Amino acid sequence: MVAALIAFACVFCAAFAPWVAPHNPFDLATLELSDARLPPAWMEGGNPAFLLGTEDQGRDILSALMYGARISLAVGLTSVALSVLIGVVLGLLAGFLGGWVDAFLMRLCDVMLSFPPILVALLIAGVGRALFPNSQDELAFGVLVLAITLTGWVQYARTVRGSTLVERNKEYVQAARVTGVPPLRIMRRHVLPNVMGPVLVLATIQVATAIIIEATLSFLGVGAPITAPSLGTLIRVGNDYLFSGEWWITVFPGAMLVLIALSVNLLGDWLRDALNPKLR
Amino acid sequence: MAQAVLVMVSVAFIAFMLFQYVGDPVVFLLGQDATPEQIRNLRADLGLDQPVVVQFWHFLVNAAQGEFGISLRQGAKVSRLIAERLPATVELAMVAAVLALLLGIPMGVYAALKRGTFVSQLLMTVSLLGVSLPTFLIGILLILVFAVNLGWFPSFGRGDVVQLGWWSSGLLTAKGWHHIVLPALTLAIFQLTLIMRLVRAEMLEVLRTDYIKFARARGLTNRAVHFGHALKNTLVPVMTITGLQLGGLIAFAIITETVFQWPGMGLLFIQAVTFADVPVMAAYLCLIALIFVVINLVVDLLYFAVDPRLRIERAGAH
Amino acid sequence: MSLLQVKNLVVEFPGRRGTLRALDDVSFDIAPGEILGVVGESGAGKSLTGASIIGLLEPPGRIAGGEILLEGRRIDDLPFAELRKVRGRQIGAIFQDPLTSLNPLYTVGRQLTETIRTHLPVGQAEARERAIQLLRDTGIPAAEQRIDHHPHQFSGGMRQRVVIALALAAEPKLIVADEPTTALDVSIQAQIITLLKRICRERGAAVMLITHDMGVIAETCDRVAVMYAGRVAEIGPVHDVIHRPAHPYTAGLMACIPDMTQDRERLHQIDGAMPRLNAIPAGCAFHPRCDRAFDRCHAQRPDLMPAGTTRAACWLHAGTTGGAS
Amino acid sequence: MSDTTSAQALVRAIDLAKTFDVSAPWLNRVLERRPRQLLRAVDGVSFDIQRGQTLALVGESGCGKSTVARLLVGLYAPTRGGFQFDGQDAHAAFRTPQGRQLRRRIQMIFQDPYASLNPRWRVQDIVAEPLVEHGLLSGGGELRERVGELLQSVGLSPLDAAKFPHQFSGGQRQRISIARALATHPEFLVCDEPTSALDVSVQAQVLNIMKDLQRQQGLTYLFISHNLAVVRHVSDQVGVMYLGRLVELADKHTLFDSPRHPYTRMLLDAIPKIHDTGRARTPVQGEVPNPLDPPAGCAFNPRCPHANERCRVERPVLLDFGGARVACHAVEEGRISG
Amino acid sequence: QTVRIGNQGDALSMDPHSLNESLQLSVTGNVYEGLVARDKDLRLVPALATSWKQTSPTVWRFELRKGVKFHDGKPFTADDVLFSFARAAGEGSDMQSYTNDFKQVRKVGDSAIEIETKTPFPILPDLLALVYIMSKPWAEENQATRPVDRRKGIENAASFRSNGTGPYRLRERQPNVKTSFVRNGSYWGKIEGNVVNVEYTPIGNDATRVAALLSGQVDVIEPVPLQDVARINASGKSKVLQGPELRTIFLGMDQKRDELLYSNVKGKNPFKDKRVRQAFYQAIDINTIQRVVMRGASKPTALMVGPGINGFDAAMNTRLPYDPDAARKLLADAGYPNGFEVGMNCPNDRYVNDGDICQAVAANLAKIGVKVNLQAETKGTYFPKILKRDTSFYLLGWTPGTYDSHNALNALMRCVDDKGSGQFNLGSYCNPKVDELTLKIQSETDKPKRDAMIKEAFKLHADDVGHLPLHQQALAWGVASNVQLVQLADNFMPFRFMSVK
Ligand SMILES: Nc1ncnc2c1ncn2[C@@H]1O[C@H](COP(=O)(O)OP(=O)(O)OP(=O)(O)O)[C@@H](O)[C@H]1O
Ligand SMILES: Nc1ncnc2c1ncn2[C@@H]1O[C@H](COP(=O)(O)OP(=O)(O)OP(=O)(O)O)[C@@H](O)[C@H]1O
Ligand SMILES: [Mg+2]
Ligand SMILES: [Mg+2]
Repeated sequence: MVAALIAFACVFCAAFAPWVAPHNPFDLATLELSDARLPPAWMEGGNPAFLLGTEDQGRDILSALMYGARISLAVGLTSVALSVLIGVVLGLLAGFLGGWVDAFLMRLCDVMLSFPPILVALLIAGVGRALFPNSQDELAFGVLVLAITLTGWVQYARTVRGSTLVERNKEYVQAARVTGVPPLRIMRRHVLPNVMGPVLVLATIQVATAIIIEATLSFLGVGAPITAPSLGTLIRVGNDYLFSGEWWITVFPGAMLVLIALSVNLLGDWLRDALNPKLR
Repeated sequence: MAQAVLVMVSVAFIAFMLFQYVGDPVVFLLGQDATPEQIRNLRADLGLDQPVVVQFWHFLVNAAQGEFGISLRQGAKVSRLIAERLPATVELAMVAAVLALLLGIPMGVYAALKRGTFVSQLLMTVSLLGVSLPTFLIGILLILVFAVNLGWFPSFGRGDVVQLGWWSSGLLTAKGWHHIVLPALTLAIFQLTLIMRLVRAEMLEVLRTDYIKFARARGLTNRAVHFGHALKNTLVPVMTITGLQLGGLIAFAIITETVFQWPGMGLLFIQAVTFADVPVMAAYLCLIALIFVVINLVVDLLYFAVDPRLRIERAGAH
Repeated sequence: MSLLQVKNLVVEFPGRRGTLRALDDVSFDIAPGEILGVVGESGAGKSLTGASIIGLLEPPGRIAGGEILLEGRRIDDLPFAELRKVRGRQIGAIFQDPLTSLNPLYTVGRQLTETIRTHLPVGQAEARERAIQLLRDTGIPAAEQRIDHHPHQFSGGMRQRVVIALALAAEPKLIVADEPTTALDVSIQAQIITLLKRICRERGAAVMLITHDMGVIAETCDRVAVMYAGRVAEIGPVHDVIHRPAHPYTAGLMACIPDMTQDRERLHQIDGAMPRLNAIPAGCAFHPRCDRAFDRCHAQRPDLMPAGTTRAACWLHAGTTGGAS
Repeated sequence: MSDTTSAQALVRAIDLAKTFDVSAPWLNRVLERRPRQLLRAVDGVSFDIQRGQTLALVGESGCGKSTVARLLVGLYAPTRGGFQFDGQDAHAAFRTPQGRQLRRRIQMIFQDPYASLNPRWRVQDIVAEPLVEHGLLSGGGELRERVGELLQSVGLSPLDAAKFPHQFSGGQRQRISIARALATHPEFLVCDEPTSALDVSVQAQVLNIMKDLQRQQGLTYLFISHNLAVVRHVSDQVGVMYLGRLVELADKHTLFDSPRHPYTRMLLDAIPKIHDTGRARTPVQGEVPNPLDPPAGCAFNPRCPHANERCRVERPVLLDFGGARVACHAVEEGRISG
Repeated sequence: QTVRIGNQGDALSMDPHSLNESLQLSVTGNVYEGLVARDKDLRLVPALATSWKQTSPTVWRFELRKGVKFHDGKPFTADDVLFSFARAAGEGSDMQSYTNDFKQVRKVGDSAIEIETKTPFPILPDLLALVYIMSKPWAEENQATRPVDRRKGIENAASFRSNGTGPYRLRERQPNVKTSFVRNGSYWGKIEGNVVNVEYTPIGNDATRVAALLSGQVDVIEPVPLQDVARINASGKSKVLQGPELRTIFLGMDQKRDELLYSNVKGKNPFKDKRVRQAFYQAIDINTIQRVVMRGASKPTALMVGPGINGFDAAMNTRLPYDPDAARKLLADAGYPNGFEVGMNCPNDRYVNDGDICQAVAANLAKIGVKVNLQAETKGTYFPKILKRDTSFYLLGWTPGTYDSHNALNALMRCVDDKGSGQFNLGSYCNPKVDELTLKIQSETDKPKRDAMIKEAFKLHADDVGHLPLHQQALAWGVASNVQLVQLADNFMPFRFMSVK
C-alpha cells in the first residue's frame, strides 16, 4: 500500500512535472554549468536548491527526474499503446479470419521475432534519424516510439490471435453470427473486449520494458536528445559517473524507473480487476 | 525449411533496406586526408554506388553460397569474422540460459508453492527490479562490485580459450569460467526474472488442475505431486517461451558483450553499426534469424519428446 | 459401527466481504460396504462435502466446525503427513472429468504403480503386476499393453475406468465418487456405474456417490442424502426417499424429472432458485420456494428429524415424533 | 410419416452432409507422409419438421447433432445436400442480402448458458443486439421496453436488464438466451442441448418455458439432446443419430414404445429407471468408434448384438417400417421384431 | 616484463599502409619504422634514414641506415624503401596523401634514395615519419605487395602478420580481441624501456576499461574518461598521465548557403554576418567548460592548431573575452535582438566529452537568446552527415597529420573545391587571401618566411571568426604505478619507452 502511494506519487510528479518541478531542466538558458555535479543537498557540498543534486550539465536531478520520467512514460505509454493497437488489430484479423491472412501475419510475426527487439529499435532509430536529419525533439520521440512500437506489437498479435481462436468458437460469438452480425462488428464488439485481459497484463509489463529499451538505445547512442534527457538518458549519463563517486546521477533515475515499473504493474493489476465485470 | 528460408530472406532484405540509412562506411575506411577522388574510387570499388537492389542481389547470391561478402571495415570475409565470434556468444548465451533456468525455475516453483509468504513476495518484488533496470546498468554495477571493489571476478574479456577445430571454447579452462561468470549473470538476470514469473504463473495454473487434485487424493507425497506431476506439466509452456527468449538472450548479448568486452557477435555487430558495415550487419541478422528458426525447431522437437499427446498415434488407440 | 461418520460439519470460505458458510451442520454416516448417494442442486455443497472428507478443501475454504471420523478415528484434524496416508489408502476419490483427472504426461502404468508404491510396501515389478490386474478388473482389454499407454490414447469411458483403478489401487475402504459419469456418454454412463458398483461390492468398499442423476441414484444406492443450500434436507433409504419423499424439496425434485412412462404437458417445477450462500434466508432455507411453508419455517431452522422411514429437515414432520430440537 | 404433409413442412433437410478437413497442416503432411484426413461429421441426413412441431435429435456425443444444428442456422455451409426453409433454399438465401430476413426467422439456443452470453455485456445489450442488428428497433426507450417485455416473457424481471450475465444462475442465463433468440420473432428455433448443463429443477423451468412459448407463438423447434427422458417430454418426432447418420426417425410414441434399431434400444436401455431402484442392468458393451475411422458397413456393427456379415459390409439405408424409418439390416430382414 | 594495454579501439589491420589513422599507425609503428621518426618531443629524428637534405627545391636525398635487419632476418635495402613508397602510393593504400606530391623515388647506390617532388616541398621529411617501410621480398613471398583488396576481401599476410624493422615483433593477432608483441632482440637501435611482452586489448566501454585498470587486469589504459581521473589517482595502484594533445576542437558554421538549412531565419544566413559569429564566440564560456566539463583537462585556444604543430604561435593564442553582454549587443546589431534558432550537429562518441561540450555551448548560447536544437549522435551517422555538409553548425576536431599548420589550413580553412581543398571546411568558410597564402605556404622552403605566412593566414582567419576554436583536449592515460612510459602529444604509444618496475 505504501509502495503504491509512493509509486503513484512518482507518476503524478511525472505527469505534472512543469508545475511541480523546482527547475526546468529542458530550458538550456537556465542551466549554470558551474552547478554541475553537485551532490544531494544533505551531503557535504550539496546545495539546498538542488535537493537530489545535479547532473553533469548543472541540471537539477529532481526536476530532471520529473521531466525525464514524463518523457519516458510518454515514450513507454505511447509506444505500448501503439503496439497494442497494431498487435490487437492484426491478431484479431489473423485469429478471426484464419486462412492465408493468418498464415501471412504469423509469418510476419516470425520475421519480426527473429529480429531481437533492441536490434530493430536500433535500426529503426538509425533509419529514422537518417530520414529526418536534424529533427526536432518531437521527431526524435516519434522515431523512438516507432522503433519500440515495431518491436512490441508482435507479442500482442500472438497473444490476441491465440485468445481470438478460443473466443471465436465460444457460443456467444456464434450467437452473434446466427443473428447475422457482420464479422468485423463481431470482432470489434464481441471478441475484442474479451481478449483484452491478457493484453493488458502484457502491456503493463511492456511499459517498463519499453522504458528500458529507450534507456538502452540511449546507451547505444540513439536515444532521446541529450538536451531533453529521459530517464534512460539520465541513467546512461550517470552510468559514466558510477566509478567517480557521483552515484546520485544514476541511482535516482534508476530508482525512479523501478518505481515506475512498480506502479505501472500495480495499475495493470487494478485495471484488470476494474475491467472484469465479475468483480464489479 | 521453406518457411525458414523465407523468413531469412525477408530478414536479409529488410535488414539491407534499413542499413542504407545507418551511415556511410566509406567515411571510416579512409583516413582524414584522403582525397575526394580516392573516396569516389573506393565507393565504386565496393559497389556502393550501385542501386540498393543490385547490392542486395549480390548479397543474396553470395549468401546462397554460404558467403556473406566482405566486411567493409575489416576487409575480411564476413563468414570468417562471424565464425570467429560465434563460439563466444553461443557459450555466453548458453551459460546464461542454464543459469537462468537453474535459478529461475526453482525460484518460480518456490514462489508458486509458498504463495503469499514473505519470501515469495520478496522474490516477486525483487524480480521486478530485474526487469526494470537496464542491462548495461546491471553489468556496470556487477563490475563495480565484483571486479573493482571485491576483485573476485575479472571485468572483461574471455580469459583463456582452447581451440577445438574452429571452435574456441572458454569453458575448458578455469580462467575461462572465471571470466564468464559476470557477463553470464548480467545476461541471465532479465531472463531469470521472466522465467521465474512464468514458472510461477504456470505452476499456479497447473496446481489448480484436476489431475493435481486427483494426485493428492491418491495420497501421493507432496514431493511427488509438486515435482513429479506439477513441475513437469509446467515446463511444457515454459519451454516455448524459453526458446523464444534464447533468441532474446543473443540479442541482449549485444549490450552485455559491449559492457564486458566479450569478443562475441554482439560486439562485432555493434562495431559494425558504428562503422556502417552493412555486410556484417546483414549477416549477423541472418544468423540471428537462423538461430531463431533452429531454436523454434528444437523447441518443437522437445515438445514432442515431453508431451506424449503430440506424438503420432500408432497402433490405433481408439 | 459405521465406517464414516460426519458430524455437524461446517465449511467456511473467509473472504473480503465476510465469511461464506458453504456447508452448515452436515451430518451423516456410511456403513462399511454401503453406497450412499448424494443429490441436490448445483451449488448445494455436494462436492464440498466430498472434498472435506478427503481433506482436499481448496484454500481459503476450511472446516470451521464438526468432525469427520473414519472407523471411529478423527481425520479432519490430522497433520498433513498423517492425512496423506489416509488419502488413497483409506479413502479413494473419483472426480467428474476423467480426461483432466489424469496427468497427460505420464503413462497410466506409471501413475498406477506410483500410487500403489506410495501406500503399499511392494517392489516395482509387483506394483506393475497389481496395476495390470487392476486394469483387468476394471474391464480394460489387453491390459498388459494398455498399461504403457498415455491417457490421451484412451477413450473417455476407458479413462474413467483407469481413474477408478487408480482410486482402488491401494484398496481403500471408502470411495468418494464426485459425479463420475457426468462427462460421459449416455451409453458409457451405465457401464461405468455398473462397474463401480460391482467392483466396490467385490472389494467391500463403501461408496459415497455424488450425482445429479436421480436415475443413477435409484439404481445404485442403498441410501441417499438430498442436499439443499449447504445442508442435508433429507436422508434415508433410497426407495423411500424416491417414492415417499418427506421433504417438500425432495418431492419437488422428484417431480421435476421428466418421466419415461407417462406424458405430461408441463413438468412440475420448483419456482425460484436456490439462494446464494451469502443470502440464505432465516429459518428453513427452502421456505421461499416451498408451497407448504408456514410460520415456523420462516423463523426457525429445522434440523434433521425422523420422518417416516427417512429423516428430513422439515417442520412438517415436527409433529410426527413430537419433538423439535 | 406421410409424404403428403411434407410438402408444407417448414423445415426440410435434404441429404445434408458436412465433411471437415482435419488434416495436419500441409507442410507436416508432406513431411510425415500422412494423407489428408476427412471427418464426415454429418453424412446424408434428411428430415422434415412441420410448423409448430418439435423434432428431437438424440445420439451419443460426437455423432453430429450439433453439426446438423449449425448447418440449419447457417454457421456451416453444407458439403452436400441442402436445407429448405419455408420452401426456399436457405443456404442460397443466407448468401444474399435477403439472407438477413431469413436469419431473423431462424434462431438458436446454445448448450452452455455460461459461454453463450458475452460476459462483458449487460443483459439489455445482449437481448437488444438482434433487434438493433436487424434494424427492427432503434430508439433507446422503445428498445428498453421491448427488452423488458422479452425478459418478462421468459419469466425474468425487466430490472434484470441492467445486470451482467454472471449475476444470474444457469437457468436464468438460459432464459436470457431464449429471450435473445425470441427477440426477432423467429419461427424456427434450433436448440442445441439447451438443458444439458442445467439441474433437473432448473431444467424443468426451462423446458416449461419452451413449451409455453411454442404453444403461444407456434414456434417450430429442432431440439437436440441425449437425455431421452427430456426428449420424450418435448418432442413430436425423434431422430436417432449414430456417427453422422440418422439410424431411426419416428414419431415419439412409436419410437419410445417400440424402438427398432438396436442402437435405439440400447439407448433406451441405458436410461436409469428411477422407479426400479436397485435393478441391475447389463449395458451394451463397446465404445463409440472413432469418427475419423468409422467401421465399414453399418457403423454400429461392432457394438451390435445382431450384427452379421452383411452388417459389416453393407451400409443400411433408412427404410419405412410401419410409421418408423429405420436404417438396419436386421430390422429389414426381420431378425429383430418391432 | 609484460605490459597489458587496454585501448578504446583496435588497429584494424597490421598492414601499415591500409589506413591513415593515428591508432593504427601508433600500433603498427612499434613493428614498422619509417625513414624518419619522432622523438619524445615530436621532433624529427633519424630512423631508417640516418640523414637527409634537400638537394634542390624539389629533390630530397635520404641516406639509409646500414646493417638493419627485418624481423625475418632479411637485410634492409634501398629496394625495400622504393617498394614501400610504391606500395603506399598504390591502389588500396590509404597513405596516398603522403605520397601524392612525389614525382619519382630513385635509388642512389645501395644505401641512399632520392625523392623528387612535383613542386618545392619544404616539409617532406615530416610526412615520411608515418610511411612505414616493409620488406620487399617478404611482401612478394606472402602475396602482400598491395594493401588489402577490399573488393575481394582478400586479406593478405600483412593484415595479420608483419615483418618490420621496429623494436617489437608481432607475436599473435586476434583482431578486436588481443594482439601481443614481443621485444625484438636484434633491434638496430637502443630500446629505452625494459618491456619484453606487450598485450594489447581493445576495451570499448569506458567504465569497463577503467574497471580493468582498477582491478589490475591491465596496466595501461587509453583514454581515461575525465570523470574517473580522480578515482584512478586515488586508488593508489595506478595514476593518470595527462598531457596536451595536438587535436584542436572547434565549432564550424555554414557560411555559404544563402539560407540556413536548420534555422528559423528565412531568406538569409545569419552566419554570413561576422557579428553573429563573433557573438557566438564571445557567448561561449570556455573557461567554465574547461573547468567543469573537461575537469581542467583541456587548453582553451584561439588558434586552429595547437602547440607542437609547425606554425603554432603562442603569442597569437589569445581568445576574445567571454562576454555575453557584448555578444547580445553584437547579435542585436546584426539584426537579431531576440536571437534565433539554429540546428547544431555534434558527435557523442568521438572526442573527449564531445556531447557535453555541445550541450554546454548550447546552454551558453541560450543565454544570449539563440535557441540551439542540438542533435548529438554517434560518429557512425554524424560524419557521413556533416561531410555531406548537411549541417548549419557543428563540432569537429582536427589533428594535422603532418604536424604542420599547412595541413590544417588546407583542410579546414581553404575555399572548398572538388579537388580536396577545404575538404573538412564543412561550413565553406572562404577568404581568397587565406587561400592564396595557403598555396604559397605549401611550397615555401624558407622556414621563417613560411612561418610568417602561416601567422598571417591564421590572423586573417581569426579576424574573420571563420571558426570558433574551443580547446585542445588533453590526453589522459591510466597507468599502473609500476609502469613508466612516455606520453606523446600525438597520442602515439611507443612500447620502446615503456618500463616495468
Ligand atoms: N473457493 C470457493 N470460494 C467461495 N465459495 C466456494 C468456493 N468453492 C465452492 N464454493 C461455494 O460452495 C458451494 C458448494 O459448492 P459445491 O462445489 O460443493 O457444489 P456442488 O453441490 O458440488 O455443485 P455442482 O453440482 O455444481 O458440482 C457453492 O455455492 C460454491 O459457490
Ligand atoms: N469445426 C469442426 N472441425 C472439425 N471437426 C469438427 C468440427 N465440429 C465438429 N467436428 C467433429 O464432428 C463430429 C460431430 O460433432 P458434433 O459437435 O456435431 O457432435 P455432437 O453430436 O453435437 O456431440 P456432443 O453431444 O458432444 O455435442 C465430431 O467428431 C467432432 O469432433
Ligand atoms: Mg460438484
Ligand atoms: Mg453438440
